[in-house]
Amino acid sequence: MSTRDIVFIALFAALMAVLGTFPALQVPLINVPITAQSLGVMLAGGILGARRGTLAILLFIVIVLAGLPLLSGGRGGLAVLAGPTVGFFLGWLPAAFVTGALTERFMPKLNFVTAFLAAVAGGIAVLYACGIPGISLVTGTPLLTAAKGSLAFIPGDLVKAGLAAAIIVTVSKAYPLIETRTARRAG
Amino acid sequence: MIADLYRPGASRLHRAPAGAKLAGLAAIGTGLFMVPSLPLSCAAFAAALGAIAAAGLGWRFAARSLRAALPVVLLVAAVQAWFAGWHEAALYGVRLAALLLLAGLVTATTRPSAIAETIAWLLQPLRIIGVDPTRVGLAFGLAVRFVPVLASVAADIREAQAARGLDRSVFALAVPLTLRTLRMADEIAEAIDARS
Amino acid sequence: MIELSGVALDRAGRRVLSALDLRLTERRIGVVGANGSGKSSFVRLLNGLLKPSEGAVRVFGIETAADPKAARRAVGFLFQNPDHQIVYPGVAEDLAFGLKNRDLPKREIGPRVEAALARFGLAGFGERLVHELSGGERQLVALAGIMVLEPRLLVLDEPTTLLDLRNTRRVMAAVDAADTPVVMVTHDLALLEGFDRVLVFEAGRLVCDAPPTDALDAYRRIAGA
Amino acid sequence: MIELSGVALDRAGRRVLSALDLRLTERRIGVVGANGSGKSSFVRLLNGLLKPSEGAVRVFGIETAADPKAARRAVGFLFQNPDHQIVYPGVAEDLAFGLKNRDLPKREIGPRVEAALARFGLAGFGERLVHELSGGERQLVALAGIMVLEPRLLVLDEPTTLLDLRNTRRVMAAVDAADTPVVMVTHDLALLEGFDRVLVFEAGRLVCDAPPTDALDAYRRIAGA
Ligand SMILES: Nc1ncnc2c1ncn2[C@@H]1O[C@H](COP(=O)(O)OP(=O)(O)OP(=O)(O)O)[C@@H](O)[C@H]1O
Ligand SMILES: Nc1ncnc2c1ncn2[C@@H]1O[C@H](COP(=O)(O)OP(=O)(O)OP(=O)(O)O)[C@@H](O)[C@H]1O
Ligand SMILES: O=C(O)CCCC[C@@H]1SC[C@@H]2NC(=O)N[C@@H]21
Ligand SMILES: [Mg+2]
Ligand SMILES: [Mg+2]
Repeated sequence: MSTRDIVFIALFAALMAVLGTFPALQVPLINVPITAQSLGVMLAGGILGARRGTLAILLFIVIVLAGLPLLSGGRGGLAVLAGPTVGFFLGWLPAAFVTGALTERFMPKLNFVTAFLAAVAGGIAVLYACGIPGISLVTGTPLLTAAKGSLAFIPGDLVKAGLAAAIIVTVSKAYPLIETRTARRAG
Repeated sequence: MIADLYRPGASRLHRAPAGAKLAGLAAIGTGLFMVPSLPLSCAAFAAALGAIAAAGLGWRFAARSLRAALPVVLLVAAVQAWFAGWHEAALYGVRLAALLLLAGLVTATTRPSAIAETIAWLLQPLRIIGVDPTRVGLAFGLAVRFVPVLASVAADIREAQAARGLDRSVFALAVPLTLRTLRMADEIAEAIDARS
Repeated sequence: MIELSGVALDRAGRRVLSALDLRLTERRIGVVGANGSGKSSFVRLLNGLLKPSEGAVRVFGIETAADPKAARRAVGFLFQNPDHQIVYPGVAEDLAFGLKNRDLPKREIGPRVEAALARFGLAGFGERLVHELSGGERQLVALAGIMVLEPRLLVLDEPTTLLDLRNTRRVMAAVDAADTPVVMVTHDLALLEGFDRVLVFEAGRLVCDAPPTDALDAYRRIAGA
Repeated sequence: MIELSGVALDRAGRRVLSALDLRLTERRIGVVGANGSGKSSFVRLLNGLLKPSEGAVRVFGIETAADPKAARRAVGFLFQNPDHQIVYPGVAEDLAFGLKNRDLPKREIGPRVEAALARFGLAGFGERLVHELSGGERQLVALAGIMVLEPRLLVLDEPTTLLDLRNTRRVMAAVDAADTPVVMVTHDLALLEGFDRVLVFEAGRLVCDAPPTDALDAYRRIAGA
């Protein structure tokens, strides 16, 4: 991995931290916040690609677990692993990976629709599949209740996916990180 | 607020080894969950306030950390009050507040480069699967350094756009922010290579 | 055109500008001073990006604190780094962006964008990508993006620092050709030749207000050169 | 000290430098030219950040393509924007960064950092946070971070563009005091007074190589001034 990759990874981990300072809304039933950080997960995958995007999230997760208070509301430390958000928190990894992998697949012809699909597949489908079982595992809430409670995230996450798609498409035109990589590999 | 994750100083806490501070934080966190006792959590909370004073960070620091965390703490307490009663509510609320203060304290008194070294040291075993721990440490230090940079670049851009008659558009903020910081990252990578 | 009466400004609890009483009516006004002396803060008062902590700033009779939106419409602002100002990757779409914010009907936008590009020597650049342009071309795009909004006053905060001789000259020629009055902050004293009036700031105070030669002498003296 | 033989450089499939044959032995060497003419690419060849597509670059006898690590150790590189080269948020820890990369024993690092800070008028800044310093102070920190590594040659790519008169002078004084030879890219022609030799680039070619007065005349002519 080049120094450049490392800097990009650190940059998106920092972006996650900044997004954590936006005010977050706690969803009562399941005690998981609506947060801007899920937007960061989609962007990491969609802009950096699967490998670097996942590593950026991994770096952020390690930093949080090491104790830095970077989750919304200033939370951090190992206690996160015992909280109701643990499924989402760890699910950010496969979420970024899937968004990144799909974006790479669509790459030379990426457009708003395909970018949106990639963001939804990773940042909603895969993420909720990790997050909902997490809630019921930690709190003992029945799966169905956890799923119902998580419906509250859907509108926000759709907006974030739309926003992420627009940003990913625009950035990929102006500063094509993923394309350069595949082009280099081919050439 | 996030710009001062780390506050320089010369207190004993500042000088204590990063590894010890992180281990202490992890131990206290785990301990408070394994022994769910209200007096113990209150003691931890008081100790955290005392340590903040001893580190010379002042009551403003404590107030700011708590204010940021207050909504979460109150909500966690309220949920517990509803389902499990007042005692549990107090336990959950105080314990969370104590841990948040301690986490903020460790971060504020530990140089990013020291945390980076500790993480690099912890990851030594991963060498066998091809991970270079010093690179991970570097990534860590850079991430902490980028947080205030991102915040100030975002402020510059927001200002430039307000001047163009645009008050609130996340898209219009995010695109230049991403482009500018990606370009910056490219140059930083060069600068790091030039110094290694 | 610009009137400051009894203006002081605090930022983050510190006084960064104090005791400003000024009436500016000249066509070309320069602003110089050390890093941190308050130049950027001063020009940001002019379009309501910052509000005075004391006193009042009036631009064409608009009090900026009372109606910052109107002030921003009246004042076009160009920053040091064009990358901050340019939102879209395509040149034409970026110029159109500002006009859309003003709720202009669609059929008027195209022609106005074309006209602005032509005026800044950027005809044919409409479909180019901004990131493939040179620094000077980017700064011209940013300038066009502001002038297309037809401001009544142009404010420039160090617009040429990233540019070479040729590009600096291109941007300055475009600025010269503007028929609006101009207020320009710069560290490049040579650019202020031919200006009508130069303000020198030091530690938040206006320490000299004179024609270029005198003002620049004063500035050089303060800087110890 | 520096030797280029038959050097050409392609970037992204385009030739950005061609036909360079040079021997540089002077103590103070300036590099000027338009935006995009290849100045930054040229100086990046000197420490192996870029490798020539044709020919060879030798610095103190080290061939940069063959041993870029040794080339980087010999050459200290200062960039335009200090924010892009300071790795850690604290001044002292940033200076220590390069030394740690060189595997210096811990007890030697502290004193060397202190000495470097003192040399650049930054004594007492060790515990300050970089993002709270002024632009000029930041650039001095960046310079100290490079000089602490004791390079044999100092390469500067537009180190003063973001600075005012006073800060520019501080940085240039620090550069002047360096006993290593210096190669400096700049758009500020006044800074090249007293240099031994100036290279003018245009469209990837070296079009003039002369003492400052002649070279700057040539550059001004090319720029059409
Ligand atoms: N966003 C901000 N918040 C708080 N203080 C600020 C902010 N921006 C600038 N300042 C402070 O205000 C003072 C004046 O800053 P200003 O940016 O107006 O100076 P300047 O003359 O434009 O400097 P430069 O030549 O470096 O651009 C400085 O002391 C600076 O630290
Ligand atoms: N990372 C890059 N990839 C591909 N091409 C590049 C890259 N960087 C620069 N170039 C191209 O190489 C040429 C020379 O660029 P260089 O940065 O060396 O110019 P410069 O003389 O330093 O210009 P400036 O005064 O704007 O800094 C330009 O045409 C530029 O577009
Ligand atoms: O802060 C944490 O501990 C993790 C929060 C996870 C929140 C999840 S991410 C997907 C879903 N969408 C939201 O807005 N919030 C949840
Ligand atoms: Mg300024
Ligand atoms: Mg350059």
